[in-house]
Amino acid sequence: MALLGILLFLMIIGAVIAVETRNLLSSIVCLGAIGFLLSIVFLFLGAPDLAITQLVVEILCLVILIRATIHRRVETVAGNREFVGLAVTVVMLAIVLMLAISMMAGFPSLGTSVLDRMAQAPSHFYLLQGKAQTGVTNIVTAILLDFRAYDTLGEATVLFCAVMGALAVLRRSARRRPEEGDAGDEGEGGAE
Amino acid sequence: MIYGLCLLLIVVGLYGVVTKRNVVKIVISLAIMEYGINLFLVLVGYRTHGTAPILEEGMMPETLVAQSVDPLPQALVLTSIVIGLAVLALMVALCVRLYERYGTFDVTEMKKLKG
Amino acid sequence: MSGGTHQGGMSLIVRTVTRWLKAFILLFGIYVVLYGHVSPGGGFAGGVVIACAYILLTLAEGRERTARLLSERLAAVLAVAGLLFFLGVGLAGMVGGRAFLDNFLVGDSGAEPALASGGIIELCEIAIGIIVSMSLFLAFAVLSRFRVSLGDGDETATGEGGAS
Amino acid sequence: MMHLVPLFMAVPLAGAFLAALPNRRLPWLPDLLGNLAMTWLTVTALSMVGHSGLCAVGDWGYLGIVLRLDGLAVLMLIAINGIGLCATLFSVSYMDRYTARGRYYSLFLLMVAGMNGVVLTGDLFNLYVFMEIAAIASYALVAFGCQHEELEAAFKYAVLGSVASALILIAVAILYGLTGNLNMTAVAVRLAADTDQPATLLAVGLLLCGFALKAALVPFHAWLPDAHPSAPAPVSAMLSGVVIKALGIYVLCRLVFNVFGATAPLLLVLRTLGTVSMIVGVMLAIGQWDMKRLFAYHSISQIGYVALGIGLGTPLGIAGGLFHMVNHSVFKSLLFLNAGAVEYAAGTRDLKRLGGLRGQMPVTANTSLVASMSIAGIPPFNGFWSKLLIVMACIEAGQNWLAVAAIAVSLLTLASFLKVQRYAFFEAAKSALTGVKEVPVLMRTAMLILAALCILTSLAVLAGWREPLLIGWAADALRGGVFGGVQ
Repeated sequence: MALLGILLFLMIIGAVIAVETRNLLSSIVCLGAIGFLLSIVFLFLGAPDLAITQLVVEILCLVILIRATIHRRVETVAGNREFVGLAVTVVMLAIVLMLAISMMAGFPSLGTSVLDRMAQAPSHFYLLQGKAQTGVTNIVTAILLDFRAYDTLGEATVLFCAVMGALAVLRRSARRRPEEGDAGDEGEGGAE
Repeated sequence: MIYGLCLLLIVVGLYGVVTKRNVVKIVISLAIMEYGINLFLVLVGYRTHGTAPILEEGMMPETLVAQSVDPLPQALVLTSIVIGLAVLALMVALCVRLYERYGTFDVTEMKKLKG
Repeated sequence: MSGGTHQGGMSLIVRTVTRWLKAFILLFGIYVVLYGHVSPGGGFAGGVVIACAYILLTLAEGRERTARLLSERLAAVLAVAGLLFFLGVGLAGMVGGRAFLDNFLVGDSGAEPALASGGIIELCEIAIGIIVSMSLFLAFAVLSRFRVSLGDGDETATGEGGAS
Repeated sequence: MMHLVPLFMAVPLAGAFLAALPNRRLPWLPDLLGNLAMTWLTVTALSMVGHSGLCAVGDWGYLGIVLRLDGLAVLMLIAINGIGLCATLFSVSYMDRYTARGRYYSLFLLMVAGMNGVVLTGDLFNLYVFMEIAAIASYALVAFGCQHEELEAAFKYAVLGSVASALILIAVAILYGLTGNLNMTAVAVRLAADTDQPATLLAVGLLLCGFALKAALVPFHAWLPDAHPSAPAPVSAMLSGVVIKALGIYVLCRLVFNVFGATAPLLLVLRTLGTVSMIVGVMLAIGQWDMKRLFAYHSISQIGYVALGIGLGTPLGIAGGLFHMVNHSVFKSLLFLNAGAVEYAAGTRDLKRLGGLRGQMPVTANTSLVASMSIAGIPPFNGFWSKLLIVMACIEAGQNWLAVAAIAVSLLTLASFLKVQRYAFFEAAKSALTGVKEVPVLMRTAMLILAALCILTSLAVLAGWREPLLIGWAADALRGGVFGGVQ
């Protein structure tokens, strides 16, 4: 548990640096460090599937972000707002955080999962019957692609949707010139 | 305690989203928030000294129930990681296009919108 | 379009290493996709690994050469085919009054886990691997292409990639 | 009928995937796919009237994901797909202005699939996933024109939308930790058994903030006036007409009534948010000169009416709120299509540069008049009846001040729309606009259908003024409480 705390602490430090540093590239590298630490944390928490996925996704995130920022003016010009606004924001967020933590007091403590508390929870069924019902031994895969396959279809669609969106946003010319358009399009139409 | 730190991570991301004036910084802050939330979900499913929810060779399902961590949050996080990646890709595309239009990543220099 | 040093790819060493590495990365990605049901991994992780292989290729060899192996058009068609296949598997479950996304192929429950023991799971796993890898490759390709089409007017480009 | 329910997601998804295929030879194919899919969806949604039940995806029952169809879901499905059909009809000609038609229809259908998924799902995490599909598609559609403002608005929308999604996901995680379930009914049962848990309150707060952001209720409305006007007109019509409802108000109601139970403090919060949005939205709208921007501010205000009505918690209030939600979908999408038609024909939507379009664009002018009178609450049109129901409900519940506020806001709305009518359609024609012609036939058809609906939906009160046609059934789903409507 102490190890987990230390890793989390490192992640928070990384997050603060990533948010506050003036150089965009260092910020991206810090994000990569946080993602890598998160991957290790997942490994400790008994989630090797997540550790692998987090790791490869992290690499891809870095590649995309670096590709987007490299050769562009990356220095952060206006880092922050004026001091008063910033102070107010920080205080507000601190209050929200304190409130949230105090409300989490009644939340089941870490380490007592749903499996320990509720005999009726679906997770019990997944672990007990997962292999018999779906034929796979990795229960996470069984949930992902059988019990909750509908979510996974949605997830693949989200990815496709974002890529379609990126293609749409990055197309070379978004609007047709008026003269290429069809009838009913004369005048100064379309020219913005 | 651990939950508190995890929430702190999310709030740091939120802080970045609210205060930063650089579009890429905002995207990075959102990604940090996303990480915090993924971690939170996995923590919810964690069990002290839990093992991975994978049935080893010759293992009875009952043993798995007794010692494994909760597999459902992991499946959810897997979905959430991919959604996070998708949002990031789209937002980076928006950033790049914004840069092409304005020659900068700085929000304060983008003032075409009124109000 | 084919302008200058930075579109042709990176140095000879990087390109040679990539040529050897890409097959292994691809193989590893395919392994992760196929064996997700018995070990950690699965369609998503494997798909990202496969996408990374092609992205590495693009970074090292340049866009034109990668396009010979995998054009954006082909990637889009494959991604859509994967999605339609997934959806089709889901709809096929409905045939005969069963539920959407029903695992209608699930095998003998007592058998030892083999490649095909999960019924539709394995099929969907492969479909997801294709969807994820192709979509992400497409996203990356379009991002890097957009940079080229800009002509880098206001930038003082010094060469390609952070590595050089 | 229940076995058809997954097709509400599968059909638009299939259409979206096919429309996204690279194709140069058949430029009309995306149009066809989009309209066919929306027609099928509309017809099927209408045929769902009277049916309710559960549909387990993957046949796992409560262990997997359950889709639930009840009165409210059917009402929303009809609204989403009907408006969607009008928007795709309108798009056929309107999208000539833009390139990448295939991607447009693909994103449009994905947005529809996402909303249908949100409306039908009975599972908290699945709700999040489909909400993300709809949200991501709408971010991209807002940026579809790739102009400065559009990209900027889309970015702002995407940032705030992602923050909202993040808050919602934390809340889902907390609820899962507390109850061990993701199924809404199971969560509701668990929560009812275990009250006084502060963590539940945290989850409720996060969900309220998240969905209020998606619904653009007032302290959370900053993105809407930028995002809605920036999109292409049919998309604006969808965004203002159904997206803020399906992703915002609908889920808010569903969770408040069917999961957490409509407690007095929750209803008070909903009511307050609604009243504030109603007043602030209309105040901000008055000074606008950009047609679409003005309409967007009115969306905030009208959503406020819906939240107010439902937040009263009384049968009459809920019926009024839901009725207004449907009516608002119809007239607001019509208004946005009108603005699109004006922009298409005249090249601008700045009220100061428009004028005298009545003669040149009779269909647009007349349909816009109908829509304006509906939104302002002039008697024969649908907006009047729903606002009347809400005002009556306020008085019935003893909230006289809220009734006064609702009437005052309605008057301000009227003033604001008189301005639109006068500057855009009535005043003397500007010389720059002499060449303007009426828009193509499909765009006119879409506007005429919606204008007819403005009158037809007002006939719904004939079925029973306290609970207009279908609305009573939908309200039952909410009033059914924790186990809402479907067993």
